[in-house]
Amino acid sequence: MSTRLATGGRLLNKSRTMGFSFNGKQLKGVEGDTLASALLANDQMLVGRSFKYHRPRGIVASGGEEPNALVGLGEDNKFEPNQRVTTTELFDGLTCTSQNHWPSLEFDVGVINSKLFARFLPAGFYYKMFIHPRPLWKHVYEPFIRQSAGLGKAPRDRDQDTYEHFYAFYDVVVIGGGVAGLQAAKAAGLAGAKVLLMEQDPHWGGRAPVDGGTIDGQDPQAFVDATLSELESMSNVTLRNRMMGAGVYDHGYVLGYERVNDHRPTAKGPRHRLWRIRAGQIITATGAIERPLSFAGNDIPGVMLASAVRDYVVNYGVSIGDRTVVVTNNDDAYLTAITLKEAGLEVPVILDARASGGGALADRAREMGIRVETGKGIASVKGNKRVEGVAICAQAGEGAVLEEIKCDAVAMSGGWSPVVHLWSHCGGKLVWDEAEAMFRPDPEKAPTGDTGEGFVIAAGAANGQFALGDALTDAQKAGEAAAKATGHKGKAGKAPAGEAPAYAAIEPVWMMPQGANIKLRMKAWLDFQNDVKVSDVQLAAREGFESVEHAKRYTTLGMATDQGKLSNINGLAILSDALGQAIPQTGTTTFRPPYTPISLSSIAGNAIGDTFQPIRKTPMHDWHEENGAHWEPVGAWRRPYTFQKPGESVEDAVTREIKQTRDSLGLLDASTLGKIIVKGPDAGKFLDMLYTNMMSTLKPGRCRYGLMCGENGFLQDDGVVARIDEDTFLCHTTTGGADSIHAHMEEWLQTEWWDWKVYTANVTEQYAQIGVVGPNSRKTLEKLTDDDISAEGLTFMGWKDITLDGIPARVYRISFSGELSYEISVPASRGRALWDRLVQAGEEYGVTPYGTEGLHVMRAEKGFIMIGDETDGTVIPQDLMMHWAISKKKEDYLGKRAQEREHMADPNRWKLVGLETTDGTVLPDGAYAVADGTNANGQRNVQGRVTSTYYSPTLDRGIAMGLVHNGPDRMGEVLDFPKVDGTIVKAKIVDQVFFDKDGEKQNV
Amino acid sequence: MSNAAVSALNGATVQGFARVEETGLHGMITLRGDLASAKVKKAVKEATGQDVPALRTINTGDSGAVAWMSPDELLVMVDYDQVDDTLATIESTLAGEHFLAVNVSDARAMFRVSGSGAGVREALAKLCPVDMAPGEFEPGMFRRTRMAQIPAAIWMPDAECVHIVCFRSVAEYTFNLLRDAVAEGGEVGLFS
Amino acid sequence: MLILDCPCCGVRGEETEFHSGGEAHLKRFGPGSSDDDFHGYLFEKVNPKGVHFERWRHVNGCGKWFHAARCTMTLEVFGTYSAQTLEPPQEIKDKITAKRPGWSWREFS
Amino acid sequence: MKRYSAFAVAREALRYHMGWERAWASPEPKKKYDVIIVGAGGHGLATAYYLGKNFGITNVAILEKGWLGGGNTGRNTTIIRSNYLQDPSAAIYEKSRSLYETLSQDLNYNVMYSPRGVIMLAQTEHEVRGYKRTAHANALQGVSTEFISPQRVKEIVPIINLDGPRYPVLGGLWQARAGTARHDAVAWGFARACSAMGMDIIQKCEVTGVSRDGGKVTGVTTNRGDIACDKLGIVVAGNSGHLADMAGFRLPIESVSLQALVSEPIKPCMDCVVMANTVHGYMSQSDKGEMVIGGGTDGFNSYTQRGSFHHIEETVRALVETFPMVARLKMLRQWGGIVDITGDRSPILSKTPVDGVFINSGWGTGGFKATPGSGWGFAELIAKGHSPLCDEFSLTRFKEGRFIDESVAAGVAH
Repeated sequence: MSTRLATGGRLLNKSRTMGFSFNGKQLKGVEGDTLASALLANDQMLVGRSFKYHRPRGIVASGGEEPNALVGLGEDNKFEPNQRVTTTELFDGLTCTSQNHWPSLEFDVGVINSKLFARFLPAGFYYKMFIHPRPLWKHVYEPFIRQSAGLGKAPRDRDQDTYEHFYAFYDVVVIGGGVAGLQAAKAAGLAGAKVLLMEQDPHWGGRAPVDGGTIDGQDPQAFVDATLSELESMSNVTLRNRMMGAGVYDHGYVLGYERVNDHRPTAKGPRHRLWRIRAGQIITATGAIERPLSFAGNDIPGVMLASAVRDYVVNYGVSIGDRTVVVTNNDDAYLTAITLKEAGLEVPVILDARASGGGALADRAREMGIRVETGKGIASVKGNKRVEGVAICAQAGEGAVLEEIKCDAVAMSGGWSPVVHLWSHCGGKLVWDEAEAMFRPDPEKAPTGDTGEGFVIAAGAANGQFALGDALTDAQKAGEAAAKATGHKGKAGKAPAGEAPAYAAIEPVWMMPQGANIKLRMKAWLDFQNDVKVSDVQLAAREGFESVEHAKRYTTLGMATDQGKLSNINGLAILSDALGQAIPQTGTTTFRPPYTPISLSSIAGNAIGDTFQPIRKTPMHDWHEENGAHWEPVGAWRRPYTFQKPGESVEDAVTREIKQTRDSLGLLDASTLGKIIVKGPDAGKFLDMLYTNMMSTLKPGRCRYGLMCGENGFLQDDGVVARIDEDTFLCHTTTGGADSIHAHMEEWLQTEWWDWKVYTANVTEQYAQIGVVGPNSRKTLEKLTDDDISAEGLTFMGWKDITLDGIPARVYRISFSGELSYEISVPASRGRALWDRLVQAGEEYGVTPYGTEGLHVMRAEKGFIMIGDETDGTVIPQDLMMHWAISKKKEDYLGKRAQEREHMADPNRWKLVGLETTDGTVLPDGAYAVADGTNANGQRNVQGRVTSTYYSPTLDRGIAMGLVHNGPDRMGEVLDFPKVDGTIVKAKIVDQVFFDKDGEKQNV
Repeated sequence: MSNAAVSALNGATVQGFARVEETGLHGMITLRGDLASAKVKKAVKEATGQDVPALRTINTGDSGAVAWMSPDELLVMVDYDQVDDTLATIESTLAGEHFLAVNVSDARAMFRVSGSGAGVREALAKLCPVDMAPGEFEPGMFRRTRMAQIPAAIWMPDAECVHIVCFRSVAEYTFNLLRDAVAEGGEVGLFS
Repeated sequence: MLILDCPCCGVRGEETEFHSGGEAHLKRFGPGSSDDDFHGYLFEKVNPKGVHFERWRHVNGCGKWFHAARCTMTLEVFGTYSAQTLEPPQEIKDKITAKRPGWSWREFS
Repeated sequence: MKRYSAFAVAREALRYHMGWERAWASPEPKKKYDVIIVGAGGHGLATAYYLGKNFGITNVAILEKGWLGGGNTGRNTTIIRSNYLQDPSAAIYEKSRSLYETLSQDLNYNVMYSPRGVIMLAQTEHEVRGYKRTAHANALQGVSTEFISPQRVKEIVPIINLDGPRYPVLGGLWQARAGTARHDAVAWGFARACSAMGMDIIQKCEVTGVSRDGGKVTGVTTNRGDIACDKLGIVVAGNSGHLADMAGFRLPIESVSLQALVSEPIKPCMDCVVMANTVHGYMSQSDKGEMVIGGGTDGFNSYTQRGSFHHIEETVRALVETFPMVARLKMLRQWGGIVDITGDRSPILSKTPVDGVFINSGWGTGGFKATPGSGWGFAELIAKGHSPLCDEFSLTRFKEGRFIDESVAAGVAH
């Protein structure tokens, strides 16, 4: 059983115990524990179930590479599925539950997948089964598969924690706070570079303090402490722990995932902070990960990476078992045996697959009285939910059992793989190192940045430099190179001397024993979480899934939450062997960010709730809010759709607003309309190119409605242009168009007609704009001003600067409703004041503020088009019968050439008409008019469609506009508009102006 | 019922590890023209008492400030009730030139984040992709950039304070961003 | 996540300050031009694998348009320059030649 | 070809699965083929499959520079729907969807077509009108969709947040028979079937040139020698411009990087696909339990299969707002693929200026759903010179101003 030792635990503060619960069981750990070490200290080795076969799963690793030990952490709005116990710091009151089993962790029904059906469920079985009968896939098979897959429970509540981003800029970013990272940061810092050193764990120093050796004659911990304090004293160096280098992106962009409060969930401040760092050079000192060995039963709880076994003893004072069999193909695992022995634990045997055996450490082990068997391996592991023993065999053979040894733990080491993820994210290439049996970064093929030069340097074990001394020298070199590359040439000092026992050469062992028969291969796990075994990869190869990507996708090897940190190399070695080709020929799958999973919340940052997206508000927004506004999002703006009175339906409110406006007086907040000043000697010429009609002839003091097209010919925007003086125009755009049209103008001025003398300014928000509309609009305004705005004093399509109750205002006499109407423009900061004044002044006329829907209906009653309704990006002004707004005199305007193209010049296009249902009802939104027959694809032919359709309170009937094939030539014809349910609505083609055809209402 | 001018948030404030306040109405004029021309220099001088600022800088004084917006654009800042006179001055000085001067006082909202130098730098570094480190961003500089999801301009009148100008319609969004950025417990401890 | 140097205001900004405007050095064809010329102007893209010339606007900054010479395979930026020109500056063309000998893009090389 | 079935699996199990044959052969290229398809992605393989199945043309080679299905086929978010507005789009996507219904049986390969339904959320009045218009169009196009109420949306997607502070959900366009499929399986299933018909799938074979005699294609040069053909079909999303360049014509196409991401797997919590176009996010849950999330495209041309991080941020932001429960999930993996964007964002299935060369490209961000339909139509185009499914998607439409613009309904993303 695993337990807490009396001695050891360099990272612990044993004086502070912490209570936590696992599956409801109350347990105790101490400060400094990870959840993993605390669970092991309580003999909780079994922590989960595998993905496919629901096999019992125990902790195999001590870091971010852990594939098995995932739990549901916390409760309610703090619940987080798939939390890795090896990287979860223990805190007082932590609660967690194991995953992917039913009814319980100890007894999981799903395990029958393994017991009975495992051999019937090889890699890719689901591609070959469940094909017939067809409906069963969706309704029976898939639900079953989905239910048994999926690991952690889905959270239910909204996250209550906060998150944020942070932008930082450094010459050199060092990722990994082991001795190599520390040395690299020191070198770069001394040379004068601005350095950030980040470490994902709470503590610094990485493996060195566990693995031993000496640095400049001292214990590695001493070097770590000394270097840390030195770095802390350097003003140009920033140290950050609990921060993982999550991803490396183009042009030196690095994501730093800082887990600010995961270890103290009640503290103030953000839970995670996502650093978006721009680095001149990046040093990946991310260390290496130990590989498992592939022998039968290597997935049984109690089988663990040798280095992890060592970590738990040294860092956390936890023993995995009393009797630990060590199995290896390299010298490193001997350290584990020695450490265990020194801790007073039994190591019945070290199985060294190498015939030649190990080096200095092996001798040391023997001296300590540990039995060492060379050329031997494990045929199979005994036990089910916990290791009970191992059967030994010759590595060279097929697995004939030589001896069985009782043990409760197995420490395995298949060699080490440099952590090359961050090197590879942005295109760094790898080389296969035959001697060390590993892929390591190819220094010739580093990822390149905006200058075309490499911007990532791997250092230490991450660069394949495993020996302590080599790692430190390599790190020094990396630090100097990074500093130099960022223009810092100061003295970088020199690397300290690292001393550690020399290792004998590793011998690659991809399968144990080498000739393992199929029964053993079907029990030799590669991917512990996804249940991918040696036999599965071999099957994939046999079936022609020869590309490493095919094999990965077919078997799901490396697609689990650990992204194959333990399984990938073993898997592609097995694949290469099956294909009879060298490993580098097979190559690796692509490494993608993040290095280990990061919370979606940290990516969203603080863009949540009222900071999710900006909401633009007009100066009158609060009044609308207080007066029953039913809001409609328009672009980033909020505009009142209508103002509901208590007990009033939305439809009734709209009807009331329209009636009241047409009968007497309405107010519209038109502040969101775009307002762009265009000034200069060439302003007229410029606007003539922008608009389809002639603007240069407009007289100062007058307004003109205009249309704008893109180079594609399609109608883009419309609005009223006012000429302020000889060389100044004010262009009104649609609400949505304000920014895009201003950008459109600047684009043409800057990139095509840069010699034209024109300046523009977007003054949309400088003004609050209020539409005063209806028969009593003039009377109302006259109460507030002495200026002459009479029929003669301010004629239709004219504008004038006046004073309204002391507020300087510009009045445009224009109408989008057909009523006598004025648009008043005042400084935004006076908008609310004027609005209040108008509401007050209009009281005697029963003034009614109205919203966007009233606006839309009234313009439709008058047959005015609306950008976005009558237009949809495929409509040209000619379709809308607006030839009057297309200048014949002009040689050119944006879109003119496009409109000459065959299809657009075709006389037989769908054109704008009015539509009246024969029974007075309202035509459904977006309905199409059908024609006889079907097209080549069997689709019903159509001859038109509804573009706007409303109930008209003024006419008390449905009115609509639409685009109909040759519509204007077919007045009076009745068309069929099928509803979605197939029933037909009949509508007659009529003139699009439904109300006050002669425009008498505004002509007063 | 007064009809006095009101700024977007009417001087709202919030206190975290730094203080955020909307600073009310300010006179602002967008001036576009040939920044190298003697007449523009003269106009700016007469309007604000300042010289035309160098690339991405701001010149400040008692009678006004002027910031470099783009190669052909300046932002002239004076007291809110001064703006019409200032505009008139500019118009008359530049009479006959090709230029554009327009009052944008009401189209903008202005914020002030103050506290420790480290605090205000950190708050802004949470929102803008700009190096806010001492030495990289200093008083006198003027930077237009992205603040979360909106465009904004920032500068430091002194080492303990940052000013932010954004569009009036998004004043509330900006305020909320800054509220979150200065929330207690969010100190990064980088620039201190 | 690109970094670009805005030649108009000197900011070395990250991509999110900028807006990409597609292919640069387009020659506008208006009324009277042939269908092929107009089609080429509006639709046919070089879309090269390698050296590319494109338009950018410093939208969250000085608001100016400029041109960039960039490699679409490596995202290397050879240089940025004024939008008020009909062809890339010689020094940028030389720089590209040094790094991508034999390059050509439309009529430029 | 040995048939796949539960019985076959059981039979093989007793032999420890040693008896399975190769899913597809890997032959050496012949000197000449009737038709060469460049690109062994889903569309290319489907084209070959229907050339054989519908027109008996089996002397076909499919050339792939990498590994089959390794392009966008293996990188997309596996959404299948046909609720398109414009007739030509609705026709080819619905043809495709209907082929998916029976594809597992046709190919004797379980592609896991899961008609779990797709909702496109309407979050503005403009979107409401746009989707109602689409529903009307679909009814006449034989595509079964309906516009549903917010309450109905909530019933179908319990985890959705109907009234986010920013955009309320005003309804949705619901296509019940839309859904997802296993993307790799689609490529593998077609490949296995093509191989069984005697077609040559040649991987790691990169086309380096297109040989012509006057205006007519005669073959291709590759890193594995010259191969002659009568007809050449180019189906190389992400490299279309490059191949067209070799063949001597230019396309109205720009190549950009499109990103996607998946979360860690969780137990089933969402049994349909939701697309929220106003806030730019869409999400579904894979059979493995991962939340599959589609991101945005870069604004600039790129041939790197990476993208800029702020698009991931924008998408995740939208989904955390729309589905608050995902907040504490973690991003497991993000990736990018290169997509071809045309002048009207609709595909090109067309003859080309070079006699005998046909191009299938420009699927933008929405190609996977079209895989079988695209193959069906493109095969007909190659075999007969025209196809009702393809005719509207001709290269010449841009010159004529005859756009097929889908964004008009409500800025619908694919």
